[in-house]
Amino acid sequence: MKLLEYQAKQLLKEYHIPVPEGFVVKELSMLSQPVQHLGGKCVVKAQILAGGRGKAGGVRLAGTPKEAEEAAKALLGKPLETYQTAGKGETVHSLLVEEQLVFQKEIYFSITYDRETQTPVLMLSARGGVEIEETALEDPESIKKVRVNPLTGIQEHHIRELFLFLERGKEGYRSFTDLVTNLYRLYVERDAAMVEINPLVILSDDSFLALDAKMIIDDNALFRHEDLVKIRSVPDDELQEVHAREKGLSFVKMDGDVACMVNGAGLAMATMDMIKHYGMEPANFLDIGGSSNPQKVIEALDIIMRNPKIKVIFINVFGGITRCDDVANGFKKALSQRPIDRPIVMRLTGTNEKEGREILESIGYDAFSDLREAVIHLKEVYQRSQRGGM
Amino acid sequence: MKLLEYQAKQLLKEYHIPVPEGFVVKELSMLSQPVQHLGGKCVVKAQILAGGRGKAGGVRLAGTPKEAEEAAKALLGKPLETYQTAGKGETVHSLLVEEQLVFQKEIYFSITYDRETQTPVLMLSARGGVEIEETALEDPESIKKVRVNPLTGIQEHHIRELFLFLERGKEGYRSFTDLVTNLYRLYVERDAAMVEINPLVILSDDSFLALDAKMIIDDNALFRHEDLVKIRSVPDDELQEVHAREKGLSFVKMDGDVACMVNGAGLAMATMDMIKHYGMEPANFLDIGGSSNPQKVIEALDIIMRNPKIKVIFINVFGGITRCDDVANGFKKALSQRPIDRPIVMRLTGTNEKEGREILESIGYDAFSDLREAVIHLKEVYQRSQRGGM
Amino acid sequence: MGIFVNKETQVIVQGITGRDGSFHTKKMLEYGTKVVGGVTPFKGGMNVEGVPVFNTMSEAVSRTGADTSIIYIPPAFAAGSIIEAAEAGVRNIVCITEGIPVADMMMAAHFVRTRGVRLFGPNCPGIITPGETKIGIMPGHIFKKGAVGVISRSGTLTYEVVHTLSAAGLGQSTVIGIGGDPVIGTKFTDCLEAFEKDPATEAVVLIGEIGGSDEEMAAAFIKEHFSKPVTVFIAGKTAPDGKRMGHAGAIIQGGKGTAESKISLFREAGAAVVDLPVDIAEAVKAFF
Amino acid sequence: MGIFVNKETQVIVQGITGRDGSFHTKKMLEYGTKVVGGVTPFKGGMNVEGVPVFNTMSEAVSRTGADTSIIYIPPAFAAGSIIEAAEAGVRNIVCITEGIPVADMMMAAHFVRTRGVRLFGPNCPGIITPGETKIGIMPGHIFKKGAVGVISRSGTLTYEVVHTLSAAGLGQSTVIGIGGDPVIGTKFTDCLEAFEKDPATEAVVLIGEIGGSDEEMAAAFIKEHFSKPVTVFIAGKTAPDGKRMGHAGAIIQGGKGTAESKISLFREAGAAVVDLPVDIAEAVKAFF
Repeated sequence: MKLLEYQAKQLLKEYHIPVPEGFVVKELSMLSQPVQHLGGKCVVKAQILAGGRGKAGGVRLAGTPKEAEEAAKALLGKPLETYQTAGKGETVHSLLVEEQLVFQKEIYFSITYDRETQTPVLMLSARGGVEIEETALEDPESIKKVRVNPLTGIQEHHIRELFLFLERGKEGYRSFTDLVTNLYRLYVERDAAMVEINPLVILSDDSFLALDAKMIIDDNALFRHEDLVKIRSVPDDELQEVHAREKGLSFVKMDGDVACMVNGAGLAMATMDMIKHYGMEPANFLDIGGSSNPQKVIEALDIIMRNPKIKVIFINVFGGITRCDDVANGFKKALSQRPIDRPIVMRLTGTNEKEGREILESIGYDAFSDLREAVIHLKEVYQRSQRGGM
Repeated sequence: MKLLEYQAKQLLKEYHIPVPEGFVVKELSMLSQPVQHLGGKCVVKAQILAGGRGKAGGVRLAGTPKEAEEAAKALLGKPLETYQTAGKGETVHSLLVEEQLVFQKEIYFSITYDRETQTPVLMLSARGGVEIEETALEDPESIKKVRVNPLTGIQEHHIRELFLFLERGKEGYRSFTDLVTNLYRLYVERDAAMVEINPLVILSDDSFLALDAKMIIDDNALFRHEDLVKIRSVPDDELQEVHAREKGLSFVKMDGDVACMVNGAGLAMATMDMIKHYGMEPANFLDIGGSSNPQKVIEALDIIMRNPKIKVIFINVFGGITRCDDVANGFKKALSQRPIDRPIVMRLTGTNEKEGREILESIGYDAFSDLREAVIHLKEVYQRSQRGGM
Repeated sequence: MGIFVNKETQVIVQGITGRDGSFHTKKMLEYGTKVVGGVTPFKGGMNVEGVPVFNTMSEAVSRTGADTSIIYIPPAFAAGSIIEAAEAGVRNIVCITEGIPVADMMMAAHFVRTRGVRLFGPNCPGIITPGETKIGIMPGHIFKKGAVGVISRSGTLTYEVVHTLSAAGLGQSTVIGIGGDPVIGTKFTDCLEAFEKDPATEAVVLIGEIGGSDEEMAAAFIKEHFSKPVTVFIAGKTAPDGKRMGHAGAIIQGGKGTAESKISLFREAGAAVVDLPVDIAEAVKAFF
Repeated sequence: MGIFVNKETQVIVQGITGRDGSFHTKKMLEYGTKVVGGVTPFKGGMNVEGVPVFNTMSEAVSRTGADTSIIYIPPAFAAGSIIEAAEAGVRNIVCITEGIPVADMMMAAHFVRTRGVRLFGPNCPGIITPGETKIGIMPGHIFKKGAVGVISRSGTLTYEVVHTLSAAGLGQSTVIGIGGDPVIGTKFTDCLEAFEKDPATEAVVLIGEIGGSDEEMAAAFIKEHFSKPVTVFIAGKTAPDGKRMGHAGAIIQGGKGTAESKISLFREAGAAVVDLPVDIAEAVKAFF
């Protein structure tokens, strides 16, 4: 779960990490007071979840209240398109209006976890305000990584190692230590998968301040962070995925026109790969999971059918825990609730295969046993539908 | 550092651990309001650091305000003698006046650390209100110990194992879990060497409450608990030890009349053992430590001389880090500040022995090189002083 | 033979009275697995499918002498159960649970290693040595005793592959689902090391997917230390950047962990990489 | 020969620019110890007695290839320094610091064990293999190369004993101060195990004291596994119950850990127990 900048900064404040003075503005009418409070000069920042906001004009400096109003008008309620919004733009529902700050230097700092060593990793780069992936390509030497053993937690020498990398003498060390210690505590206590301060700025008194903040909470840990779940906002393009997850399904929309529905993530990926291999394009990833709940099949077909682009539907089930008859029953029920006007190719094998086939036959459907045969047939049906569509 | 009961309970409250409603009373005039608030019935508990208070009459039930006043009068400002106060009694400077509670059952619970496994150990016994050492002797089967790996911290299964030992079904499990979790957090965050809840009582609604509380803070960790240092109280018989520690000395008073002053704890113990072996009784343990500060020698002689009982003084220094000339200089300076009217036997060897001896000679003192010879001479001097004294 | 587990392995089921725990206890017993005990707090004294239930792992282990546990515990408590099992003294832990918080798993994974305990998963189907023991949730009937070792990050895709192997007459020595999470215990390289030493294993099938770098390490290991033929399939060639494909660990991040890069490393290491999972049996057959 | 450390051992001094650190760096160099580097944060680039100073342990280890560190760091930071050293990859850590909080040491002691790193101390004088290397604060001139291994919980008492041993012509193979704290790394039993295997060691002197149960375990170990003659002295026969005798670990608690009980266990185990530390040399001589 991603947090908006102002939400992340609220958490930073709770953990005593310095951030600029700022106000959240959700309506234009709320703007004047904060701007006045900040003395007319301010930064107006569009609050969206997608990255790349700065380059897309989502962060605007205002020297006067009038400029602030213009900036706010240009952003609030409008979609903001960045390189991460996949050509659609994300609507700006709120603004963060902050003081303008003067600083000596900007750097990059983040805490994520490193899959290889299975430890939290602190990452610092002398290049602040630049995407870390870009830095990694252009100037990997400027990045310092320090891994923290999860059994001992963060230690003074981890922080020292990062700070020494900045080559600044001792000035600001206390401030940096406090910031990193508190941020690590936040990372652990709030189950962050990632917290990124970019840029982290060094003020004239050598103290450190988080000028921007990005934060992702581990979805698996949301059960112990009800306060965060309450403030959750979902970007438009992830609504479907989040909705699917609530139903116990794993869904990712793709650009193709061949829908698929599979039990198991690995098999679902492999099924997409086979669709592609046989010259078609998958319309989605969809894993109905390992359990035997017919309702899931109904929900899954429902999600698939929301995509008007799809030409054919491929159902691939290898029964293990999932029982073929449960899938067939769900399918039958789904059809009874809503007719499906696209061709459906099915592959059904494994646990209770026979019972499943019987149910399918009773509603006039057939299924393959062999995956390759099924996909080859899918291809024929697809080509027929293409011709039919032309 | 030991905490008084009411201080420990204040910490328990901060960690959301249920304790009886209570008030601290330091003067008789402060008594009536709390007693009234508690409805006349209350428990009046003498606040001393020594154990064994209950059996010594330091905890009194009062059914009426009058009884409460009588109890308070009998305790406040008076010395309370328990089996731990070595025949002297500890003055009661404050009382804890608490509500009287009805409970189903009392048990014992503590968190200390286990030297052998080097882990915190949770200890529970079905016999509440009884000293754990006594239980350990009489009914070891009634004690359950669970060790917690310091790298992972407390886990639900540790708590479960303790709770199941009570054989109570599931009732009260939530309350017990909260209590143990919070107490463990307190133990870790406040660097407790020991926290003991005896008795821990189970109320009629199956919830757990700390009826009494004992707590010792790790002296080595006091630097990070300034708030606790501020409320420190020292029992009369430990005043000298605490005073010595502040001067960088390790001192323990004993009952004999042969004072000693040694560098190094092991050698100091061995020196006492030798004194005893040769038929004398050591008056103290005194380790001046490993550093070479002449001031320490002055402080050490000062502490020794506070004991009017001593007949002779034995100084035993094996120079390593400690330099013999530093010791001799300190000794010389101490003598110049105050004459010492007891015989002094010295053993000096190791680093800068020659320089040390020269300094001693300049003030008319001599020193042995060999420890055994020194102690044998000490014995002669001691016997002479005995005869002289008779 | 096979690796890690065999017919002597004695198993405790953690969460045995739950829906999944009791169902799979039955299935494992039917397969012949030595399930000697189960644990559900406050249900000690019951029995499930004739298997005694204990309140704690330490009790279960000391009473039964079990050396292995399998965990069907909800995600909020699963990492704690792993630590409990390790403290109780088992040598192997199979964690089926999906959805454990990453922070919990980092702690548990590091802790079991300090004890020298082997963890499989979490978010995995378990481990099976066909004809000997099944410690997991896989459908037992598709497996066949034989000489092919199989390691995979996925569940059903493994069944698919094993099914075609068995159909082609290629039995399996041991099949391990190492799990689809970003933080798991036993990795591909650990399994390869064991397969290398196992005389019953003559060839290995490795089923990887996008995300992480376990396949990259496996490829390096194969290149340097592995002498038996390896057939590889990597799922997720069509997966987009930045999206989790069902498994929490199946995500390409900033262009890292793509199927293409993994495939090319395996090719360099001398493994046979197939384009489709349905081609695996044929590719393996070439080695026999 | 001797155990754990020898003339090849390469040492980093943590806290080298401090008063004690720099003083003992000089003393160790004079003794012949291979001190190859030091660490003091923000003082990297300096040198102390010709030894280069680094900012961090990881830098110091990677630049020098040192396998051992010795710690002169104030108590508030010493446990962190132990963890830093272990993470940097040394094999042995000698911690001189006295007064480290118990909670910090429990964490550090467990952590170094997970890394297979050997810790001596804290609150110890260090370790010396006479004629080869001295990694500690002991006065080097009193030691003499020879066949007696010495292990002790105390500092000056060890010097006292070694002094009489050397005077009696009994040189030492290795002398180890294991530390006077309740939580220490290497224990008596670890040293006995190593002395048993060390051909250069023909007899052992063990100097224990009241408190804890390390002597009890040592006695059991001697009884079961130790073949060389052992001479024992236990300090603290006159110590009262419940009082710490200088060392944080030297405390009799509830009648446990007395000198008498330790002595009787050693006697049972077949060790020669002497009444006075000054009797040790004579007792040891009986074995030669």
